[in-house]
Amino acid sequence: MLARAVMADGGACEAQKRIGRVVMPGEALLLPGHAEADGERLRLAANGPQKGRLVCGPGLRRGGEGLLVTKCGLLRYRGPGSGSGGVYWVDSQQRRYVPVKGDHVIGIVTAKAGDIFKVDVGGSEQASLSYLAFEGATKRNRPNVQVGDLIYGQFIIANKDMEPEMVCIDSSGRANGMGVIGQDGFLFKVSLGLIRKLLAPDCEIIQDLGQLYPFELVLGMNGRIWVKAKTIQQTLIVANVLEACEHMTAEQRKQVVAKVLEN
Amino acid sequence: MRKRYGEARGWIGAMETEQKKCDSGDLPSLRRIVCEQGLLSRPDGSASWMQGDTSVLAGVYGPSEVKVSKEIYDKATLEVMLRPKVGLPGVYERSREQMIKKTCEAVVLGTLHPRSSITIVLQVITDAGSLLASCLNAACMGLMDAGLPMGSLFCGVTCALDADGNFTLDPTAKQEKEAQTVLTFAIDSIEKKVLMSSMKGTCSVEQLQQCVAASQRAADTIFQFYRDSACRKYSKW
Amino acid sequence: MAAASGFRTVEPVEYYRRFLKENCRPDGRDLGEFRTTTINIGSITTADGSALVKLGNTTVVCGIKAEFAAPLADSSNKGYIVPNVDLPPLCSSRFRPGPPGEEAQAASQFVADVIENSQVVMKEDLCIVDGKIAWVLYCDIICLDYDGNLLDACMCAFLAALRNVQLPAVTINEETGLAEVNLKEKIPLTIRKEPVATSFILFDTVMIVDPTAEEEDLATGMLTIVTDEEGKLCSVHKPGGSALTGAKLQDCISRATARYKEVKKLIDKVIKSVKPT
Amino acid sequence: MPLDHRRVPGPEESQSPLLFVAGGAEEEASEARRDPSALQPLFARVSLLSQAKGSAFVELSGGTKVLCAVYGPREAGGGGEARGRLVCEFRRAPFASRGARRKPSERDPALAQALQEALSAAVRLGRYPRAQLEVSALLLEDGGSVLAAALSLFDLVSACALCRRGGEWLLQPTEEETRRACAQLTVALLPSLNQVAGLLGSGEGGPPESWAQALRLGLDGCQRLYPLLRESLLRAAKAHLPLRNLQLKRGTLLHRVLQNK
Repeated sequence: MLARAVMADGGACEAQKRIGRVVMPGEALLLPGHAEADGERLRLAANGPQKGRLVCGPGLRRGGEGLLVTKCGLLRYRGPGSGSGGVYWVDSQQRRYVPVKGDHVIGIVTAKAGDIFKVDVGGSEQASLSYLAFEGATKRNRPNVQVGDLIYGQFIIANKDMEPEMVCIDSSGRANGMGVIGQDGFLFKVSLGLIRKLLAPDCEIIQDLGQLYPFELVLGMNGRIWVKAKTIQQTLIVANVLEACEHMTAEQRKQVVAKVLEN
Repeated sequence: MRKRYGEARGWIGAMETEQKKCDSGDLPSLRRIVCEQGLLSRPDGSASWMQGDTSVLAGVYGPSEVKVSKEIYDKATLEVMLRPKVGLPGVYERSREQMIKKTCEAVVLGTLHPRSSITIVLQVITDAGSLLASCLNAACMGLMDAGLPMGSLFCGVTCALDADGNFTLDPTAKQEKEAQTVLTFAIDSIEKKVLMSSMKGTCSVEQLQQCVAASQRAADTIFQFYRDSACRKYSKW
Repeated sequence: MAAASGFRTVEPVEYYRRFLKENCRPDGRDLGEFRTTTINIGSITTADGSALVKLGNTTVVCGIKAEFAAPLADSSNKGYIVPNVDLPPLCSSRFRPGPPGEEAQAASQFVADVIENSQVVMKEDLCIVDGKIAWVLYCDIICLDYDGNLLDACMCAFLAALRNVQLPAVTINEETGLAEVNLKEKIPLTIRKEPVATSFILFDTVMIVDPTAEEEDLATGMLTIVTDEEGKLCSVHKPGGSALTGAKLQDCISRATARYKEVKKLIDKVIKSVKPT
Repeated sequence: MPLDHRRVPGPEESQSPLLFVAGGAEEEASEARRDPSALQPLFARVSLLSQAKGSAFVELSGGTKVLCAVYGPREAGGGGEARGRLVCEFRRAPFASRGARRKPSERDPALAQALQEALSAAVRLGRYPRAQLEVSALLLEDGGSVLAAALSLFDLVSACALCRRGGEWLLQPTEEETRRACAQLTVALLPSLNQVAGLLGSGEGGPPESWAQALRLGLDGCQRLYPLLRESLLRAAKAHLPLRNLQLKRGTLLHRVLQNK
């Protein structure tokens, strides 16, 4: 296996050498030449990191001379780009969602309380959603949202010390695909890692599935997927294949899709 | 067609368990370790841990909603439930729960998830010696699988001393019964310090230090196993 | 003064750290200093043995009642020792009425573990007739005032009460096969070992002995060491918390050995003062 | 009986050795005649627990030892009531009584109830809206007159127990006397107002006049106890003059009583 050479005790080693490999909590990663990085913990999605500053993403925290790993997973890195000094993060197979500002999620409305809806997003606390946070909503023109409805929205407030808050409009007040998700269709849960994989640009899984037949798909960063195809049977097939993708290699997946296509 | 598809899933399912299982082979001085992560679908993280014939199943939930009465404003509320193989948990289980809980609290970065709850449920499947150590290991693997932020890892090591002062690592139930002293430690992965210690029987100070040193060495093997197991889990990802 | 108490309320940890920097504690003690320990034995006449221990404010009473029971089938020559720690709502506002909570249960198990480990009293000594009748010692330890370091106080009260136990003489009536108790003749228990507990709290890497309740709440870990007269360890109980190196552990053991002598002397003195023989 | 999973388990059943005392019968205690209206010497201390808002310890020379603590006022659960709530708990230590050990889970709802009734008359609960005051009493050793001792822990309320034997009533019976008594009566009194706060009687007491006589005797006993308790409180109050505000509700109550006079 790949990690035999590295001491299990996580004796500090250079972050560069560990990219793409499994890192374990407690491991220290050295960052040569990034000594100017401040001790502040920055989120991957933190708006506008200063030029040249390294961002410490999920699963990592600053400490010692570099980064400390807090989650088990694969170390990822995105090189310096426009205005950013590069990003390190840990890709892990987590199932429980923790709200992050800017994430698009699928929530279930659990209660109406005055001017806000309470939405279950799978985190430790229910998110709040104002009835004004829908496209075209005004004090008079309330959106038609019922308890039990599915909501596709985005977090505008998400930090550990505050109740998370969702909206269904973008910064220019447009729905941009967000809002109440229509009737029927099928909602199910997968691991957060799979969602991230599916959301990656030109994801092979989606392309493979696209060969089967047309269907609607909503992916929430909180591990929830909503699918709707022409018939219930088709919906279930898509859902089942997606669920199974969790543990399949690309080869196996192609086989399964081919099998379904045959019929 | 639906039926056919069902078949396909069954085949995928079988393959999955086979691939996910990680096997330590025969490690020097420790019994054979087998661990499988993420085998339960309901909890946020799960692990089954076997060392020798001792087997413990861990399910981890969190960070999830917390009861108002147990809410802590600046950190997560951690709870451990230890279920014996048969019967209801008693005072013994409660005291071990407390030990495991405080060990986990020392490594889990609870301040990152204030006002939430983290629950670890440990179900004893078989007890064939070194149970507390197995529980600790299962809990750590479960926490890792749940992806909860941790400052370091920990592992449990049991050490048995016989009347002549010879020690056995990872003793079986029989060895434990015959031993004069049975010591269990939780060792952290960064500096190999002692996080938890529990003792049955009496021993001298020198013997204690000997056992600490031996456990620290054994911890390396277990941490390497943790890593191999994680590598295997992520290899096909 | 008012500013200091405000500081204490708002930033208890920082307040405490300032003291630690000067190697002392808010109550004026050194890091390695115990609070005044007083022991009073035999104060409860309805029990067969009793002791009241005060460790600073912490007050614990242990009453032992002896009864007859049939030994277990698989250990026919053994009696029973049943220790239970109770933390009633009376001792601190943190405890609610009802059955024992987690802390009380953990303390009960700790005392039970130490009894088992150290063999304070051989259970064989409690047997009256093999397979038929044996003594059960119900050791009920009740905390009256909870101000930290419960385990030390419990162990101390338990040991003192055990030494105070006077069991009535028992003979077996040949004809009826029943036990006959002679209340006039009392026999003390045979105590094999005298385990004494010493508790520490960890404040990151600093070890502090005999914590108050306030200190325990702020601490990042706890450690209890139980030693006997031969300097053997009867328990090294560390339920998680901050990590500890072997060397630090050694320091704690040395402190525990010194404490052993103090407590042993105190108990001996009290026992002697009660029975001037 | 269901197994108790929260305590270290012992054998399933056990008997008190007193049942096996050679000679069978109880030792015949010499019965000293005593003045029926005599009180047992009483030792009382207040504020001895560091954690409680107020606490007291009373010991009767007969052996009875009772410790009592008051916590609160704290926020009461449930709806907001205009009056505060008084929650009383009465526990016996498992080793408190002669004879068989009690199961530790047993509490004494009847005594707690009596305690509560007597105290609610004394505490001005209206002063603590939506709050809960908790009173817990722990009996360490039972030497008779338990309830009375517990009650006398609260400054306003002084209490006396009596027991009837044959035709006459004895004040503050010892445990021995209680066992042989056929009727018992506990009287609690608010001495400054001269009102009875609690009364608990049991057993066959005979004709009403006999009860009336008992009550008189009890009240007399209460009045005689009052100065004793008051003195111990005052002593404590003086010792902790700067702390008087903290000095439990008992301290403030005492104040009010003195003002009432």
